[in-house]
Formats: sequence, structure tokens, C-alpha cells
Amino acid sequence: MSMMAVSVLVIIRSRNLFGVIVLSGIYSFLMATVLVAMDAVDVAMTEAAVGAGISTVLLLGALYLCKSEEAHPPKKPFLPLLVSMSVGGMLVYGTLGLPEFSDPQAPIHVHVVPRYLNEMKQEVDVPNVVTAVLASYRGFDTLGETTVVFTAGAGVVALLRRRRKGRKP
Amino acid sequence: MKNDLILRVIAKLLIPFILLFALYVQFHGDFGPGGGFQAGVILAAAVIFYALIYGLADARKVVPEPLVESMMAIGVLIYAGVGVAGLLLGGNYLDYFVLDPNPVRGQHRGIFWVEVGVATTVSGVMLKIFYMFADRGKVDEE
Amino acid sequence: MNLAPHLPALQVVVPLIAAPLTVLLRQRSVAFAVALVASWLALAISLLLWWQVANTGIISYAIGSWPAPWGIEYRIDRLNSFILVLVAGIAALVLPFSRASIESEVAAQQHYLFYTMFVLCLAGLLGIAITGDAFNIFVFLEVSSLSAYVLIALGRDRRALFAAYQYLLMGSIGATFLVIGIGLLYLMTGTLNLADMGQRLASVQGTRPVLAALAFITVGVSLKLALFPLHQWLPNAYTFAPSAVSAFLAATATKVAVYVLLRFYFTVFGESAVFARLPMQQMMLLLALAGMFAASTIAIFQTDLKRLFAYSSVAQIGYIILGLSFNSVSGLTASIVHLFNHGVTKGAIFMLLGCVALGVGGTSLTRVQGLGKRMPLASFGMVIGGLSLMGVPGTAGFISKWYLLLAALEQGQWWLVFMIALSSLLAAVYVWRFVEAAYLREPHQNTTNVAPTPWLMSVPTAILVLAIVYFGLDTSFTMGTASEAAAALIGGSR
Amino acid sequence: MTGATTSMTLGSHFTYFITIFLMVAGLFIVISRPNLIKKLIGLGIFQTSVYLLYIAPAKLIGGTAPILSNAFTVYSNPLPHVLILTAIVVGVATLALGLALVVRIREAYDTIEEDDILARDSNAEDNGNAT
Repeated sequence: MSMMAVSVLVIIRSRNLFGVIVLSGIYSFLMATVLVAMDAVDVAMTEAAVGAGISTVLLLGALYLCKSEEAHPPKKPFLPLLVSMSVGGMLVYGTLGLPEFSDPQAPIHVHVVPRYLNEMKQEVDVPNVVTAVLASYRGFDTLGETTVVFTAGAGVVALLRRRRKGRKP
Repeated sequence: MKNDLILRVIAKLLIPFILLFALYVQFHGDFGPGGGFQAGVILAAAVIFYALIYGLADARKVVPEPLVESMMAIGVLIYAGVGVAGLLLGGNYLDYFVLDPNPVRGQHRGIFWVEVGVATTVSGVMLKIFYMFADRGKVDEE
Repeated sequence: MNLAPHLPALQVVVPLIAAPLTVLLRQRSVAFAVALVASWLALAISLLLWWQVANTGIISYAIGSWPAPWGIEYRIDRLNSFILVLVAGIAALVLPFSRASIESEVAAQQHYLFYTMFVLCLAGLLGIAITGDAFNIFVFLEVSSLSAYVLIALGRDRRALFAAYQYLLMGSIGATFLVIGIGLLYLMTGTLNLADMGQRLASVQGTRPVLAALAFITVGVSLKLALFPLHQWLPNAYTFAPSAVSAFLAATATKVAVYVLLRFYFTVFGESAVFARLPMQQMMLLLALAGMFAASTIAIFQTDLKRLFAYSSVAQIGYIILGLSFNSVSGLTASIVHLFNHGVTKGAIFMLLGCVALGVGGTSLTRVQGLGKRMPLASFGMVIGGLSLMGVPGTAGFISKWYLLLAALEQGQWWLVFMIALSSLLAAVYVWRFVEAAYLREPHQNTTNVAPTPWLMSVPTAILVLAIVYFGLDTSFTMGTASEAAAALIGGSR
Repeated sequence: MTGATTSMTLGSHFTYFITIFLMVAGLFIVISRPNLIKKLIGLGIFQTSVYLLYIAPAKLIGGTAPILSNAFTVYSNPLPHVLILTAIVVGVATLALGLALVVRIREAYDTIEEDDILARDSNAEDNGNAT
């Protein structure tokens, strides 16, 4: 995890966009590894496919169409730093009150979820609980998610389709 | 890259396996990690791989663009259609219990079709986006 | 088969299914027909739902037949049935309008995708308003936002692209803040259902994660609703978007965001928690006032009418938040009524601007000189809309401002009454800028030809302008629903 | 809070601190960098960091991935996994759309630096008023 922090630091410093994109791919792989360690195999698999795969391809594709160097040295980072630090501070304040790591009595482990783990066998009978929750219990979220993907696809078509006669000014 | 024999042969050998893997991820999602979304991504990746080795024009012949655009829409329709089927059979929206006399089998059936819908849309969208970006590239080259 | 119990699901699913259909059919007239049918059905469903809720109380609908905390629940009470009517109603009017309007503003090849995006945006907004599940709000927020970015980027001007990009960044940051807030709440309560969350939150009220969640949700939603210091994306987005899009988004998108804020404050956190633990009341009051004055002042100096009225939107949101900050039934009622009335007013104004843009080729103040003679009806409509923004009796805007004043008096805050009156004066100044150009200036010689307005544009616009007057005279629908909704929010939340 | 519990809390919240660091870094990139592509990368990091905020608390030490089998009895919490799957998909959708916009911006303005774009717009406006 500390490696992730390092790669992000380099991303901030570097101005070569190609390097930044490769690094963000590596970052995604590291993230996927952490996720496996956290037992989130489905999420890890998706993150590896999306973060390291699709995102990198898309970014490189877009980069190919644009310039690969950041032009200006960034200026006056004090205000942005202040804003993002205060967000971080708020979050530190918030997370310090959260239940301990891996506390089995934490609310998320005692409410709602037990039904997924204990009764799913009778109700849905699919060994992978993530699939069961994703497609059945919270199926409407996934319908929304599919719609989001569709929106993005149709949106990209709307934006990038070549115009036969002259482009927009 | 188009004329590199070794690459072409390797690609020919690899792509069927990638497709097979996509199907495995799709249908094994009930038992292990995976599901419609991941399968869709892998499926699209296989075609993108093909396009990189054999060129965009060849890929377009194998997977034509109107098909891709329809796939985006059909996937959502399949998913939403499963929901409507639940309605027609007397349940609530997206109710899989009523899809089969045996409620648990109904759940299986519902999840299966829903995952098919997700995979269709995802692979369609990913491919379409790839085609779109690739097309723009040509404009700049000209 | 009886469809009546399934109306909540159909409310969202009908436009959602229409979207892929428009892509499949591709023909733009067919796509238009599909979108039109979907949006009118959505309006019919929303009216039926409103009627059902008025008669039988809260409707709860379990999607997939999974009971509430496990599955996703649709929960409709007075408040969101009201929002649904607003969103679906505006969409049903803007959609026919858009057909002729985008003719000159969007490349013909993209028209069917315009309708796709429009119904997706509609489905997203309805989905946010209707759902009783915290994470579902986020998913549908993204559906509506992504389609909104595309709709804005379809504008002719190249600045539309950059406006859409900025909106995308701000919107995504806002949505991520919302996810962080929801995540913290989930970690403390173990549930995602809003009502369930509200109940279980009682035992952990005032702990640090909950306070942090409150802060994150407030900031995230404020980005979306363009509360004063976080409004930078809005003026550009509304200015460069196609007119139909400006009309739709101005009337609905920010209003739905306000609804999300109300829902979290009153159903989840409970008003006592929101206003007692942090100096929220003072903060919101301050921001609302700052928004009202700063944005109105900026509006006065604009030279383009679309941008002028975009800033006026930021100012009007100040009024809504002002009512919210009173934390009283009457203040909340005023907020909810203003949310509706301002939606109607702004929708009408941006639609009129669409007609004007088509008629004289632009909306800059120099272009509209002499508009009173060249497009008398449209100018008259603009005047009515402007009067409503100022809050002149006989228009919808008067009703909400009147109740806002009453609510301020109830708090014994005389200086606020003075402030509201003063900011109305600012509104009068920027509306006067239009009146002066339209009625007191002679038109430019080289722009004498006025393109006729197609009836598909003029009829929906006229309906909405008449609605401004109607809701200014007959308040039984708006006030009735809003006061009950406000009472339920404050009284029934704990 | 006594010293001992504080240090324990700090230890057990280590994941959160890394998460927060990533989040701050991502947000900082979005706000401070003028390059449009880099902004999107920053946005990606910002969104990704949220995944950890959800997933980390779901882990139970001694538990396994939530795939039911007779060999295990303790599983990690599957619900956050589901939510984050959705969030990842939303993230990539946003990225794709953002990049499409960047490509169009680059064609329209011939630059992808925020400052240049703003400068060109204000120039165009001045010229427009002059003529």
C-alpha cells in the first residue's frame, strides 16, 4: 500500500503524460493486489481489467490524439493544497470514530448482511454471494450501472462521430 | 505491425482462448469471481487485440459497427426486459422468483439473463468507444 | 394484469427502456416519437402517483420483491411525488419543444442521440427522486449527470465543450463526496435504506463519522445544486448548452439536487441533528444571502441573456436554501414551493430564449433590441417570467416569496425581510435590462428578418408561461402539497 | 481516550490514512494541474481511493472471500464489494466521456491546457465585441 502512495507522488511530480499514464496503470494493479488481500476478489478482478486495462488503453488513445507533455509548470498550488488538505482533515476526523479494523461487531457486519450470508443459500442458491447481491438483491443498482455504461457509450458516439460535412466551428 | 507473421499467428492462436475465457468468466460468475461486466470487458479486449494486429478495417469486417451500436442498446433492453417479464408474470419489477415455478430456479434464470444483458452492453460500449477513438486518430493523420 | 401497484417502477423504467430503443431505431422522427411517448407516459404516471399518495399516504415498492433493508425500495411520499410531477411535467413540455429547437442548434446526424440522452437524463432524475436507497441515489445521479454532460457538449459553440468538461469534473467530485458520505453512514449503521438509516442513526448520533458524513454530503450535493461558492460550472453550462437543454436542466437538475439535500437532512440525519451539532443554520443562511446578492449583482452586468438568467438561477437557489435554513415548517414550505415555482419560471424563460434565439439568431442584449415589436408574444412572455423572478403579485414567484417573508417574520428576523426585498430589487434591475432592450431600443437595421416560431415550440412555451400565472393565482396544488410535505419532513422524521 | 487506545486506534486505522492520503493527492491533482488529461487521471485516483474506504472495513481477519463453501464459516462482508463494483464501472464511464470531451476540446482549441483555453476564449470574446 505504501507503494501506491509512492506511485501517486510520482504522478503528481511528473509532467510526462505518457509516464503518468503507465504509472496510473501500475497504481491500479497495486490497488487490485490490495483488494485481493482484503478478500474482495470480484472487485480486484474488475479493477485490474478496468483500471489497468481499459482506462490505460483509453488514456493512451486520447494521448495519441493530444500532446504528451504538460506545457506549463503548475503555478500557485497553495489554494488547491489547502482545499484538498482540509478535505483530508475532515476525513481523518471522521474515520477516527469508525469501528476498529476487522471488528466483527461493527454495524456493517451485524445488520443486513447476515441475511445475504446465511439465507441466500435457500433464497437464491448461488455460491458467489457478490453475484447474488449484485444481480438479485440489489439488481436495480446493476440495471442503473448498465445504464450508466450505455450512457457513456452513446455519449461518446454523440461526441466523437465524424461529421460528413465540416466540423463544428 | 500488420505484416508481422509471428504476431498474426500468435494472435490467431490466442484469440479463441481469450473468447473462451470470457465465456468462462461469464458463466462461472455464480461460483467464482467474475460475471457479466468482467466478461464483457474481456470480450471487447479480444476484439481490440484483433484490431491491433490485423488492422481496424479487418476488425470492422468481423464485428461491424452497426452491430456494436445495437449491442449497446440490446444489453440494456435484455436487462430491463427481465424486469418487465417479472411484472408480466405477476411479480414486482425485477422479481426473479416468478420466472420459474420453482423460485430458486427462477432466481438462477433471472441472474443468468441479467448477466447476459450486462455483458452485451459492456462489450458493445467498450468496442464502440475503441472504434470511435481509433477513427478520430485517422482524421489527424490525414 | 393490474399495472396500478407497479407505477413506481414504471415511472423510471419507461424512460429507461425508451433510451436504448431510440438508439436501435436510429431514425430521428421515430426516436422523437418514442421519447415523446415515454415522457408523456412518465408525466401521466407521476400525476397518478401524486394522486395515490395524496389519497392513501406513503407508497413503498420493493424492487425484485426483496423487503426493504435488503433489497432496493422505492418510497414515495408527498415531497417526492411533488418533485416527480415537476420533473416529468417539464420534460413532457421541453421534449416537443426540443424537436424544432435543436434543428438549428445540433447537427442533424446526432438528433436521435439527443433524444437518447434526454430520456436518460429524465430517467436519472426521476430515479433520484423516487428511490429510498442511498446508493441507488448515486447510481441514478450518475445516469442523469453523464447524460447532462453530453447534452451540454452538443451545443454549437466550442465553449460548450469546455463548459461540459468543467461540469464533468465538478459533478464527479460532487458525486464522489456523496459516495464518501454515504459510505461513512453505511459504516456506522450497516444499512443503505434511507428510512432504516434514519432510525439506526439515532443511537450513534453526533459521533465523528456521522458529522463528517453530514459535511461530505452537504458539500457534494451543494456542488450539484450550485450553491453560491460552488456554482462556477453553472453559468457556462447553461449559456452554451442547446436552448432545450438549458430549459430542462435549469428547471429540474438543480431542483432534484435540492431534494436530495432535503431527504438527507430530514429523513436520514433528522433536523435536530443537522442544525444542532454544527453551525449549519448560520452557515446556510450566510451562503444563501451571499448567493442571492453576489449572483444577482453579477447577473446585472451580463450582456447575454442566457448567461444573465443562469446567474439568476444561482441567486434563486439562494432563496430555496434560505427557506431551508429557517428549520421551521413555514420556511420549508416556502422552500419547496419556491423550488417548484422557480422550476416552472426558469423553464419558461429558457424556452422563450430558445424561441428568441431561433427568431433573431442569438440572445445577446444587442440582438434582442426592439424585440417588443419583432416578437411581441415572446417578449411579453419574458416580461411575465421576469415579473415572476422579481416576485410581483399574480405570478408564481410572488407566492413563494410571500411565504418566505412570512417564514422570516415568524423567526422575528426583520432584517431578513429587508434583505429579501433588497435582492428582489436587484432582480428587478436585471429584468429591466431586458425590458429596456426589448421595448425602448430600436432594432438594428441589418437584423430585421424574424424567423417564424414553429408551433411545436410556441405551444409548450405558452403552456409554461400560462402555468406561471396559474400557479400565481391558484395555490391549492403547490401550497397544499408543499405544506403537507414540509410538515411530514419536520414532524415525522423522528 | 488514553494513550494506549489512541495508538491502537491509529494502528487499526492505518488503511484509512493511506486512503485519505491518496484521496488528498487525487483531489490536489484535479484542482491544481492545468492539463485536462492529468486532471482526469487525478479524478481517477480520487475515485479509486474511495474503494478502499468501503472495502477495508468489510474485511474480517480470518475470514475469506464471500464465496460460500463448506470449508469456511467466516466471510468478509460482500455488500461493499457490490457497491464498489458499481462505483468502478461508473468511474470508467466518466473517464471515457471525459476523454471524449478532451479529444473534442483539443480539436476545437488545439490545446489541452486549461489556461490556454480560457485565454483563447476571452480573446475571442474581445474580438467578437470589437467587430
